Amino acid sequence: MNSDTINHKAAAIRAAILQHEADIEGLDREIGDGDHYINMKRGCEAIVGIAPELEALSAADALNKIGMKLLSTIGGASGPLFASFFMSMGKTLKAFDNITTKEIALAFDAGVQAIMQRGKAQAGEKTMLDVLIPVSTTFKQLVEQDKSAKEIASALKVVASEGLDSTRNMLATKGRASGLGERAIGHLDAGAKSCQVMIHSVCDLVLSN
Amino acid sequence: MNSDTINHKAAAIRAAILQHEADIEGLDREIGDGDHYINMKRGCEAIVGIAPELEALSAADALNKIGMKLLSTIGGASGPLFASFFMSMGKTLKAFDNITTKEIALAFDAGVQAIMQRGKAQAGEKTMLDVLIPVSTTFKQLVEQDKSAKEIASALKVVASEGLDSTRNMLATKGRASGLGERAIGHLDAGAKSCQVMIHSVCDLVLSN
Amino acid sequence: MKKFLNNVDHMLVESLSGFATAHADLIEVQFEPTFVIRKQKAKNKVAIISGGGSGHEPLHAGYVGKGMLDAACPGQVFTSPTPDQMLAAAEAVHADKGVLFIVKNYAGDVMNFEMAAEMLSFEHATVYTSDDCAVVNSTYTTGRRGVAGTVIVEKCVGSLAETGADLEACKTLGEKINLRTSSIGAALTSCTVPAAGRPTFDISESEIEMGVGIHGEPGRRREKMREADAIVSDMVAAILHDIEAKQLPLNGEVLLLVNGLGATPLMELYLIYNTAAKLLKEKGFTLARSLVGNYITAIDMAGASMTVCLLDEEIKQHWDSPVHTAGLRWGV
Amino acid sequence: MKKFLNNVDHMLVESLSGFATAHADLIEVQFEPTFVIRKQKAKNKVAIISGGGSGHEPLHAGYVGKGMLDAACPGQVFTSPTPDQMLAAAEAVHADKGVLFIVKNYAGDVMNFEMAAEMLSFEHATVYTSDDCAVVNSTYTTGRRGVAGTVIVEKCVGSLAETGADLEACKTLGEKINLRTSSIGAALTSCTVPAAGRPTFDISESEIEMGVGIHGEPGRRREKMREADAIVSDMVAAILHDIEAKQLPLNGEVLLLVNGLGATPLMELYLIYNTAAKLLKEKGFTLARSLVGNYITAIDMAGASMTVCLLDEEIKQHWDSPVHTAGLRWGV
Ligand SMILES: Nc1ncnc2c1ncn2[C@@H]1O[C@H](COP(=O)(O)OP(=O)(O)O)[C@@H](O)[C@H]1O
Ligand SMILES: Nc1ncnc2c1ncn2[C@@H]1O[C@H](COP(=O)(O)OP(=O)(O)O)[C@@H](O)[C@H]1O
Ligand SMILES: [Mg+2]
Ligand SMILES: [Mg+2]
Ligand SMILES: [Mg+2]
Ligand SMILES: [Mg+2]
Repeated sequence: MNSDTINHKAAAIRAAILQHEADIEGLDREIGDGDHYINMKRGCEAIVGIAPELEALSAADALNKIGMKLLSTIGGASGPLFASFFMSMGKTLKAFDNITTKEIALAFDAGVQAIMQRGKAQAGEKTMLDVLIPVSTTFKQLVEQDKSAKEIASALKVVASEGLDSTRNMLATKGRASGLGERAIGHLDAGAKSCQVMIHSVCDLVLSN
Repeated sequence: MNSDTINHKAAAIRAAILQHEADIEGLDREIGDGDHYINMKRGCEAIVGIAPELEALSAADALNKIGMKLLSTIGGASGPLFASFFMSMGKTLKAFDNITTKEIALAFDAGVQAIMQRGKAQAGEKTMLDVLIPVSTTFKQLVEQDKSAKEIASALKVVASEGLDSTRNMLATKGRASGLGERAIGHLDAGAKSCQVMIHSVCDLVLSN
Repeated sequence: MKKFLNNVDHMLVESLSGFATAHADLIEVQFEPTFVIRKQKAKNKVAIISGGGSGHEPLHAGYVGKGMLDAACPGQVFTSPTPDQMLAAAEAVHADKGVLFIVKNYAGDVMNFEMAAEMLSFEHATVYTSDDCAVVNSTYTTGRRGVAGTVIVEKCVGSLAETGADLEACKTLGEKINLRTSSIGAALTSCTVPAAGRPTFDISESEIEMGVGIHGEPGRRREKMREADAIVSDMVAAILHDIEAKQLPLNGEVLLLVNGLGATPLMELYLIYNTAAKLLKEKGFTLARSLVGNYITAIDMAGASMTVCLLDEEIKQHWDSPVHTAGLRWGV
Repeated sequence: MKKFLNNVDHMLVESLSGFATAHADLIEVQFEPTFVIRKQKAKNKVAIISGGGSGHEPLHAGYVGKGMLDAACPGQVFTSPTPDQMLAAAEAVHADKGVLFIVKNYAGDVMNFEMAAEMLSFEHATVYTSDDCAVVNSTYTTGRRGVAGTVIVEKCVGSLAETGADLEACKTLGEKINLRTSSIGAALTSCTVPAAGRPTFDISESEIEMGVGIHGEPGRRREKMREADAIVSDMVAAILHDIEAKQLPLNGEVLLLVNGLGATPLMELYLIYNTAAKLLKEKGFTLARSLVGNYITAIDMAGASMTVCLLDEEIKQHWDSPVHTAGLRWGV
């Protein structure tokens, strides 16, 4: 992984988020406050906007820079969470000279841990973590099993979608929807949807190589 | 005319106004501020409410009392105008011992003059006067011609309706609609409609005797 | 229609009772007839009394208090008060220097205050406000309507009266301010008169009413909805045109009041203010005083009005002087 | 959606620029990052900084000024500000006695202020407001939301800081007031987030959202629309229940704040106040202080919130002390 492929992925993520505007926006309107899509969009635009700067950096530094940029761009609940994710990924990768799928899996896991810490949340609370935690777990397992990048990408897409679907029948105990009690049941979580969309778009890049 | 028949007429007028709620309310919404029906209703209820007090009075005093009651009840543009009408009618009748149709026509005319003075308005300005002035003119003429009460009532109903219709294509130069310029054209005046409804209801009483 | 409401017929009394309780330190409300007076009756000054239909809150009851009105007479919603209210209010607050009525120029208000004035036994005078330049003044109309400029007139005349100035001086200042003040309104939605139960006019998502008054009367024109800057620029142009027509100077210090009509967020009002202030500065005016918020409303209308008052030292002094009312407060 | 708006992306900057011009005597607005500070930097006091998503105006920028906030950090509409804003604001206003953040308890606000605090080099503390009793506090939720009680906390803590009190004392007062304050909101309509372009939720003519927050999040329950007294009585009951649950006294002096959520006429707010005040008096409370109007809004939502703060001498003193901001002003 290098900063070139990172920019490539950022562009793909941005396109995917814009494409899912209606879904993402609608979900945060249903049980949130309706700004999640616009927050994601603002974040994506900012990252695509610093592509030239990122090019000059190592993958680790680029990810850290992305985290810092998101921190000062998104705001809301998702801002510090995604920022923590990328900053932690960057920090983890910094320790490695050679970055293979295995190191990426480790860094991804560190990112997810950072989100859990920042948001004081676990799996099962109807948040983005219900996509990210199972994806991270599967990612690590498949890397252990020496699966190919394409096999991993295919599998993670399935896990991400299952994680998203799992939020439907959860009570929300974190985030804005936690004020709703039973009324949150039956709705997917908006942040989980964004994560599923982003993971799908990155996996699709891998699959199309 | 005595205060008994006045109460009788007031009750009829109230019923007629309530029956034409939609028309009257709608017209003031179109080119006014939407309160004319509720103003008329409030006025009518107040007069019906003082029926016992009115019974003790002469026709002249009862009409004056009605005017004063309307003055402190209706408000808006129509309040002082109808108040002036009845107070002036009462004052005019006070001079007569015997009240026949002729005296009523004179008093009605004095009432209309009082409205013109209070509102500084003429015929043709898209107001209640476009019903009241022609009605008063015809009323006086028919009395001169010694027509019967029923003949007069029939004729005045026609004149009142014609007067109302005439407001449709007028520019408003008095009252709230005067701010509208050309936009007032095509709409009937709300106050003219109330007057037409009231005149019809009183004439119908005469006709059904 | 969805409103916090028990019974349309009791709405006014219930709301005024709440107003009385919330501001018991400041004002007193009387019923039958209805009027609002200062808690501490002022002495030895011209009594300033205003009034008009309800639905424009905080105007007028919200402006009763030290430095502004002595009394306000609230009518039914959008219906001018009746003369007995003005008479009772005058009786309660007159303080041996006469009574000045401040009346927005609407047929109903004019006639009811006129009849009150005719019956009044104290020395009295009336200032009519007519700042709405959407309505062209001509001998063929009732004339321009009084809108947000009324707040400026009430504030400054109230201040002058507090100094012990006489009736004539108060009237003169009121008329001067009225002359130097121009307003125009734009509505995005209609208001809903509670007793009517539905919007006064229909308007689509792609239209606005330009030159609207404060009663949901249709405005001068139905126009296409445009971006804020285009609307604001038309509003400023109408005001500049009016200032020119009155042969008043197109420069100097102004007070810019951007007023919400009831349902417009402050964020939008400040956005309007931003553009209006820029245009006025470009034209050569100095933005010396500002007021942004809901000061004279049309129940629940989404819309805004813009008012420009050409200041001079006297107006500025009376605008700045202490005022303590429910709706405007500074210096106390 | 119909709003006075040029381009959704520029709305905030344009509106804040208007705010800056209109209140140039009082505040200064900085961009990149965005924050609002007093014109006259205060000396030798704890710097009080708040912030949150925009769309709640006058909160928070409207409360920057003498006697209240030193700085406010406005985020995008309904989106908490980012840590760089808080850091820049703190840098601009710290005055050697530390920085106190006042933060409404929402995941986004909490995390962004937390990250700012972690990066801050000055002594600092944070008060979280969580007065909304519609959300039951439990270990299984993010906890109660901060709503209109935040205005009372900002006013009183701002006043205490002005006396030169230290960081600890300011934080203690803020937490005391937050504990003694309960709020609940009811919405008649949804708001429309400009960037979304349509109402956040659908609601029919015969329904209300009870226990709604200030972001158009759905409330605790969808209920049948009823007469105002029935709604108000439920709201008061929720607040009394909360006071009881907190084992605070069901008597004594209170401040009653009836707050409009953006599109509710003052007339309705006073009507709500009237009934709420009666019910509280019947229960044994004394209505010692009142505030009625739009103080923390949800863009253009029709609805209202009710807040009761149990007063004591300290809170009362700091509530009454002079304040000079765009949104609250007295004693100056
Ligand atoms: N404590 C938390 N831990 C993990 N994710 C969270 C937490 N709180 C909120 N989220 C995620 O953030 C999403 C909302 O983000 P966004 O709408 O951008 O911010 P906000 O809720 O402040 O409006 C939720 O859908 C949820 O997935
Ligand atoms: N100057 C006037 N002379 C005669 N009639 C008038 C005048 N001004 C208004 N009106 C009448 O009053 C009616 C409006 O009455 P109403 O709606 O009760 O009062 P307002 O216009 O104050 O809301 C108009 O339809 C018109 O007929
Ligand atoms: Mg959100
Ligand atoms: Mg009318
Ligand atoms: Mg009217
Ligand atoms: Mg948000």
